[in-house]
Parts: sequence; C-alpha cells; structure tokens
Amino acid sequence: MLQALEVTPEVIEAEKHYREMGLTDEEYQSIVRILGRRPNFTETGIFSVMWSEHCSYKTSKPLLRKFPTEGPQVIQGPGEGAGIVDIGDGQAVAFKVESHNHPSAVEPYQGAATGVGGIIRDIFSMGARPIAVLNSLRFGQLTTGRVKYLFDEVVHGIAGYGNCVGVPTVGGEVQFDDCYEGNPLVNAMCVGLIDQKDIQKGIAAGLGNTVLYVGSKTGRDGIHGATFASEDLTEDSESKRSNVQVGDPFMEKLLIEACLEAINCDALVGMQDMGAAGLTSSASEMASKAGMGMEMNLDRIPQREDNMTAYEMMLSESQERMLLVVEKGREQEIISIFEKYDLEAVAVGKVTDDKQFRLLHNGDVVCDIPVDSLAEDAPVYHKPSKVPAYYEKFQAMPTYQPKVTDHELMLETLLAQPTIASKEYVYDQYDSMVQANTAVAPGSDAAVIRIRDYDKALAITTDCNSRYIYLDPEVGGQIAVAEAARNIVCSGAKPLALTDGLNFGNPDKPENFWQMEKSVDGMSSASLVLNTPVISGNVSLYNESNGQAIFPTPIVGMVGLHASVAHITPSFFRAEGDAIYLIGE
Amino acid sequence: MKFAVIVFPGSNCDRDMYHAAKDALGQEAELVWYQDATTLENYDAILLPGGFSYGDYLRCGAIASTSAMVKELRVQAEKGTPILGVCNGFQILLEAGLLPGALLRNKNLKFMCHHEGLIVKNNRTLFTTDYEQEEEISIPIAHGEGNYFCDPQTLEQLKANNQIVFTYSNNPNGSIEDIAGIINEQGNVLGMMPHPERATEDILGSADGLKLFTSMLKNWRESYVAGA
Amino acid sequence: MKKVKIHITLKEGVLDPQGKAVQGSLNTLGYQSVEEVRIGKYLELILADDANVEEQVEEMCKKLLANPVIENYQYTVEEGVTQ
Amino acid sequence: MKKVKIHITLKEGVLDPQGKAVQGSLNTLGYQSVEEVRIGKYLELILADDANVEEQVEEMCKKLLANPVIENYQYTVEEGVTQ
Ligand SMILES: Nc1ncnc2c1ncn2[C@@H]1O[C@H](COP(=O)(O)OP(=O)(O)O)[C@@H](O)[C@H]1O
Repeated sequence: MLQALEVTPEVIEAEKHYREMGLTDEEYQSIVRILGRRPNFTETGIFSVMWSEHCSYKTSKPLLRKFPTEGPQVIQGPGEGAGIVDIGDGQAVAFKVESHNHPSAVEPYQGAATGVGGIIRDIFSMGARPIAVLNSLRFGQLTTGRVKYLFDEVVHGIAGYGNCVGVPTVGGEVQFDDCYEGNPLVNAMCVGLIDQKDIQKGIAAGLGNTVLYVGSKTGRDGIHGATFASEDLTEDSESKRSNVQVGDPFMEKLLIEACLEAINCDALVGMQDMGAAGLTSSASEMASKAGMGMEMNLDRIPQREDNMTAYEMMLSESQERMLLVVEKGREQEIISIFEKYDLEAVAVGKVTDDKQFRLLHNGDVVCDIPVDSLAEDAPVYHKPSKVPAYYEKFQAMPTYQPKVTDHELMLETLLAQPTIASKEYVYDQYDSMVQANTAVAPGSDAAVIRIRDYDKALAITTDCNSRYIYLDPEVGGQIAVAEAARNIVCSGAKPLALTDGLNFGNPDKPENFWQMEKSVDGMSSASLVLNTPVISGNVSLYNESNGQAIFPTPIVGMVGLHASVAHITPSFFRAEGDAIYLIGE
Repeated sequence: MKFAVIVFPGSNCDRDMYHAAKDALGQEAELVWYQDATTLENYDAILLPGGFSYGDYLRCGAIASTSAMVKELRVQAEKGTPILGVCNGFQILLEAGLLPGALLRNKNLKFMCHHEGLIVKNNRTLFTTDYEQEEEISIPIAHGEGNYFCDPQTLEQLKANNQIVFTYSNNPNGSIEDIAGIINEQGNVLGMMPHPERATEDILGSADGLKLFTSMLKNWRESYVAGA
Repeated sequence: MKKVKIHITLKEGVLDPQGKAVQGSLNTLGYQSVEEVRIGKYLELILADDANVEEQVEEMCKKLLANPVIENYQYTVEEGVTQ
Repeated sequence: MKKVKIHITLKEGVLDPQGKAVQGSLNTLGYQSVEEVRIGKYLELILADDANVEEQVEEMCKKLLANPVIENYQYTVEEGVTQ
C-alpha cells in the first residue's frame, strides 16, 4: 500500500482544498483566526466534519430551539446521545430517531443495517438496554426494478442487523411516493430501558483519566473523495476498493452486553459511541462537555488496514466502536469486562485540562486545536425563507370534496395502494418478539412492550404523512404529532414525549427552508398542547435528486406509558358480537 | 429443579429462556457463560437458547458447536440429562452431531417471525407429556434457516424411532415432512425451531409453550422421587 | 452445454465480519497460523449452448449476481459434460 | 506464507433454495439459457508458513468449515506473495 501524500497548509489555502471538504471561504477564515495559523490537512478535515450540518446543526439550530423540550417527565432533553423520560419506579426510557438516507441510497442493505446499529449504540451508550427498534421508510413507487431492489434490501438490512442483535423490531411505517424515487428515506428509532441511577453521560471528566477505545478496528470506511491527496496514487483502486461501511451485528451484540456490564463498574467515567465523524466527534464532544481537553496517540488506535493517515483515522466511519473514559489506574477493571466478550479495549489517550484537542501520530503532533471551537464556534446560519409558489396556488384553490359513487370499489382501490396495504411482508421479516416482552406486535396502531416485573407497559409509534406536510407544513406538522399521540392513546397509553427525524431538501433554497420552519412550528404547537416535549431528534438535509426535493418529511417517534397492563388495547376486532363505536366528528 | 441456560457470544434469547424457567415455571435457573462452567454436573436440565451465536457466520451454530462447552454437552447428553435446544440451540445440536440432519435456509429465503400451528407428534417424551397426542398448539417462530433437511435413511430412522416430536400444521419454511422438532434416540435431547419460551404467558399472545416446561418439571420430579 | 464458475469476493477495504469470526474460531481451535480469512461466494451455472455466453455472464454478474458497490467477480466458462 | 483457496459446495441431492431463486431471477431477467444455479462458498485463507498446511486445512474443513451432512469441500494451497 502506498502512503498518501497530504497537501500542506499553504496549498490547502491557495488551492482552496477546504471547499472539497465542505467548508466555505468564510468558515476557513474563521478557523485560521481561531488557530492563529493555517490548519493542516488533518485539522481541516476535523473542522469540516464537526462544522458539517450533521454534527453542528448549523442551519437547523435556530429552528430546533423552537421545540418545547421541558416537562416534569423529562430527565434528559436534547443534547446527549438520546433523550430520557421518567416512567416511575426509579425507571426511565431513553429514545431517539436517526436517519441513514444517503448511505442507504448507495448500498441499501448495509446502509439500513448500519443505521439500525448506530441508533442502538446511541441508546446503550447512555447505559440503557435497547428494548425496541422501529423503522420509518420512504421509497419511490414500486414500479421500477431499482425501487423494488432498494425496498427489499433496506428491509433485509434492518432485519439482518436487528434480528441478530436481539432487539425486537416492533413497528414503523412505509410510504411510497414518486418524490422519494432517487432519494429513499431510512430512519430508525430505538427505545431503551434504564434505571435512573445508571444513566451515563458522554463526558471526559477528571484530569489524567484514561481514554479507552473499544470494539471494531478502524478501517477506511466511509472516507470518500475527500482523500483527494492520495487519489492519484491509486488509479485502479476504484474498481478494487470500496469505502462502504459494513455492519457487524455480532460485534454490536457483544458491545451491548459488555458496555451494560461496564456501567456497573464505578471506574467508568463516561461513554459515547463513535457515530458520524467517528473518533473526531466522540472524543471532542466528550472533552468539550466536561470542560476539559484530550490527548490521543493515534499509533495506538486499532487499525484494520495498513498505513492509515491521521486524517483517515479521525474521519473513518467504521461501525461498532465506542470511546470510554476510565478512572486512571483502574483501566484493567474495565478492560477485563471487554476481554470476557473477546473485545479489544485499548488505552489511546488521556484527559487533559488545557481544553485542547491534541493528536499524536508517528511522533508528530498532527492536530492541536481548542476543543470548544469544534462545537461552540461552529457557525450558525439563519437561512432566508420564502413561501413557495405551489403553496400559494393551493391555498387559493376552493376546497375539493371527492364524490364517491361506488364505495366498495373505492375501498378496494385504496386498500390496493402499497402505502395503505398491509405491511406484513415487511414486518414478518423482523424478529418482533425477542426479549419476550412484546404484548402488541407490528400491525396495530402502536407497538406495546410490557415492563417485566411491573404492572406497566410502553406504547411506541412512528408517524408522518408527508403529503399533508407538503400541502401545508404547519398544519401537517401538527397532524404528524397528533397522529402519533392518537396511536399511543388508542393502544391504551398516555403520551410521554417525542423524538423527531427531520428529513428535508436543500435548506439553501428559501422555499425548502420555509417548509422546515413551518413544519417545526406545527410540530411545536402540537407538542405543547399535547404535553409531549421533544427530547431528542435528528436532522437530514439535502434529500434531493436531480434538483428535486423530497416532500418535507419530519418523522415523529412517540412513546407513551400504560399505567397498567390491563389497559393494553390492540387495534383489531377481537370477538364476534362486540359493539363498534365511532368517536369524533 | 435447576436449569442451566447456556449463553454463547451472540445468543439473544438467553434471558427469555431464563425467565421461562424462573418466572413462568417458578424453578431455579442460571445463565451460564459458555466459558465459565467446566462442568454442568450440578444442573437438572440444560437449555440452549436461540439467537445468533457468533453472528450465524459461516453456518448457524457451526462455530459454537466447536466450543469446549459443547464437549460438556456431549457428556451430559450421554448421561441422560435433559437438553432442550431452541432455534439457534437446535442448530448447535445439529452441528455438534447430537441430533441428526441439518437446517437450510427457509424456502422463501426470508427471515420470518409469527405464530405457527404445531402438532404434537409424540407426547411420550419427557418434554411433551403434558400435551395431548396430535394436539395443535400455537408457538412463535423467528428464523431464517429453519428448513430441516436429512437424507432418506435418517428420515426413516426418525420415523421408526418416533423421534419426530413436533410438525408444522402449515409448513412455513420447506422442512422435510413438516418437521419442526426432533429428539435423539435416547429421548433426552430435544431440538426445535419454534420458541416455546416466547409462549409462556397470555400477555405474549399464547401460553402454549409452558406445557413443555411443566412436562420437564413433572418428569424430573418423578424420576427424582423414583430414583431417591 | 456450458458450465460457468463464478467467484464473488469482497472488494479490498470492505470489512468481512464473517471472515473475522471464522478466523477467530480457527485460532481458538488451535490453528494459530491462520492470519486472515475472507469469505466470498462460489456459483456454478449450467447454461444451454448459446452464442455469446461470456457476454451474458458478464451482464448477469453486473446486474444481479454481484453487488458492484462492495464486491468483485471473476468467472470461467467451461465446456460442460452432458450427463 | 501460504494462500489456501477453499470451495464449499452443497452435496448432490441437497436442496439449494437460494440457487433456485437466483436461477428464477436470471430467467426472468431474460437469461433463458440458465438451466441450473448452485451456490456455494469460497474462502481464502492466509496462513503463516508451516510444515503441514495440507493436513491442517483438511482438518479445518472437517471440523468447522464444511458440514459433512450437506456439503463437500475442495481446496488448493498456493505459495503466497509477501506484500
Ligand atoms: N417498516 C415497518 N416496520 C415494522 N412495522 C411496520 C412497518 N410498517 C408498518 N408496520 C406496522 O404496520 C402497521 C400499519 O401500518 P400502516 O399501514 O402504515 O398504518 P398506520 O397508518 O396505522 O401506521 C404499523 O402501525 C406498524 O405496526
């Protein structure tokens, strides 16, 4: 293998290579100001991922602030790996939605599988045992081979990963519409159960404490064209190499058990999974949250491939990796837990008090930046917003009432729509019963998971009708929250809180940004009225193909609590002769 | 009665099995990590749970079947200790040669998870005395490779010795002769694809699996009292 | 009749969790010298005689048999023996 | 260093649902001449140099890599290239 030749800081500036990594000229200049010098190749890469929308929420932050996030039931609101709500008896549930749209469009099986793996890690890194997974999917119409392939492989990928790790996949939704043809959506939600006393935070506290790397080795997964510096050295590599991240659910299962065992050891200070931007985001966020710094020696990072550069290691999206901070001198207590599961746990660094993010590689300092600048100094953009022409046109139309003459035919036509038809083909492929707590399996309004040893249960649902939101984002956003709450109530539970997956097009187009704004307004007002605060969420922008954005698709994941298992109510007719009531207008 | 639930890396129905024995049946049960016990001498029955031992990589159950724990299982099988393997546990028993045959991928190539009707074909085993002969019960399946296969001679033997314990009412996966569960000749090692431990309480949709555990308990009590 | 043998292997750089698990297991079984295991697929196709078998097989690999995003393929065409 | 290539195939008489499905798809895609598809595994092992590689590989196949109830195996041992 050849060693990549990285361009110098001077060349990065002169040839504006930072643009290829996604940084604007202004952003680059502010990095230079922060550092008081030009960033090197690795540092530029680190800033580019930390200041990306995915990590910094630089365009969506002003909108997310509008969500109501508080309530007596809320233990942890947005900001950590997942939000947490109180369910009584000293117990709590952690939950969150995560999108994996773009990876799934490229390699649907692995994209969907690693999406499930990522959201499950978010949950157990808080110390919670994952007890349910849901999936919210959007595809084009099932008329082309490509869409059928995407649909089948995404479902396979979710099944392949979820079934293996032993977390039941208990619900979700699938919608088919032309607008998703080139840009399918794959959002996954995970719910975890935890004793409140065990709640873990992803912080790197305590000067001198040790940073442990746990799980899979780091490879060049997910590092795309950004390695342009080495591209000319590997002309024929494109055909032989692949950077697609591949999931290893077996490794994840071992990580779940080992990490949940580790939280019982008080030598553990903090734990975080390496999600997007891998080592970079997990390490810098843990240090920044604790008000500390961190120093890591990259020579110690377990590596799957030869001659990896600092840049590649820091940006790798290899799956099934965790970062732990452990009390100095007590490393072996934690390492032994991981060894039992045949997992590698390696000391790669230490907590410092200078608030710097410092990386060593082959004896050189390859990165030395103020750790807070990665999170706090990230730019925030207030994008212009504009009412789209289509919306004004629709609003001007008189209300249309369809005339149905043949009701039977109409019913059949509706039921034949893939979006409305039974989703048994999908959920039969998911193990919805593992853990033996599933009281209501997929196919009902909300899934119900009983809490063992207590007379209570959880109702869980995901909902979003993006057609409504396209037609009127504000009302549509209210409808999405209300529908989720109805599904919870119909199953016999009281809504507790929600998580959201905001999937939109390019926010630089004012019409798209307007859709975002209005949807968030609608969701916020409904959450306020229904007392279901938003405790976590995810943003996925730039969902477009051929310049055409998807319908705005802010997915709502909601959890409710059954005060008694006697309240559990499925949505099927149960016995002959039962009376049917219609409630509402 | 004291049950051992063997946990391999990747087992994921271990706790379900533990709760079936401990809570639904009300007996003693322990989770035993595959490397922790050199002997299973102190247990009255051994449960091999479902899941994806070693990720189901290579072939389901193959890697687990080479472990030292399986050597000990052989010893216990020989001695007559009751051993129940469910789903991945069944796959391990087959790979280890403790039961004959093999499991192929489901004929539709998909993982499937739902309740299936099973027929009790032999209610004279220590696992099934609480069922009626030919009784139809509802038990969940959850597998991608549950398509039972064996050569014609083996099938003849299974039939001749009454080793077919459960069959499917509506064969979901392509198994030969609708086979869902088989027992060894000695009558103490049962392997089955459906999950009785997921059907031990009404809240889970069926309690039809509980009788399998109550049968084990009753027969253990009888042999224990008789042998004392 | 033609017999086509196709090898489908993971591209370089792609994680092979299955291979890794099998390597671990072989090492545990005492085969310490096993340093790496990569697992792929091996397909045998029987085709009726046809003018452009090579071309067809190339297409089949691209369209269905291999996943070009993460896999490579290689094949050989042999004269089949009629049974 | 040695490179071992192992082919694991289903025995005759053992159903191959995956092969059947692939054949069906190929026929549907218009490759009518495909009469049969059998799917097996292809493993590549890298072994440190050792006296009795052949013997070891034979054992590995028997003990773990192939299931004699349903599978056959075949292997070749090559001198590996050191990178
Ligand atoms: N992708 C999926 N994964 C798991 N379960 C699903 C999925 N899609 C649908 N379901 C199940 O089917 C039920 C009915 O789905 P759907 O037809 O979309 O109706 P609804 O509008 O009530 O959600 C859902 O509530 C869920 O339980």
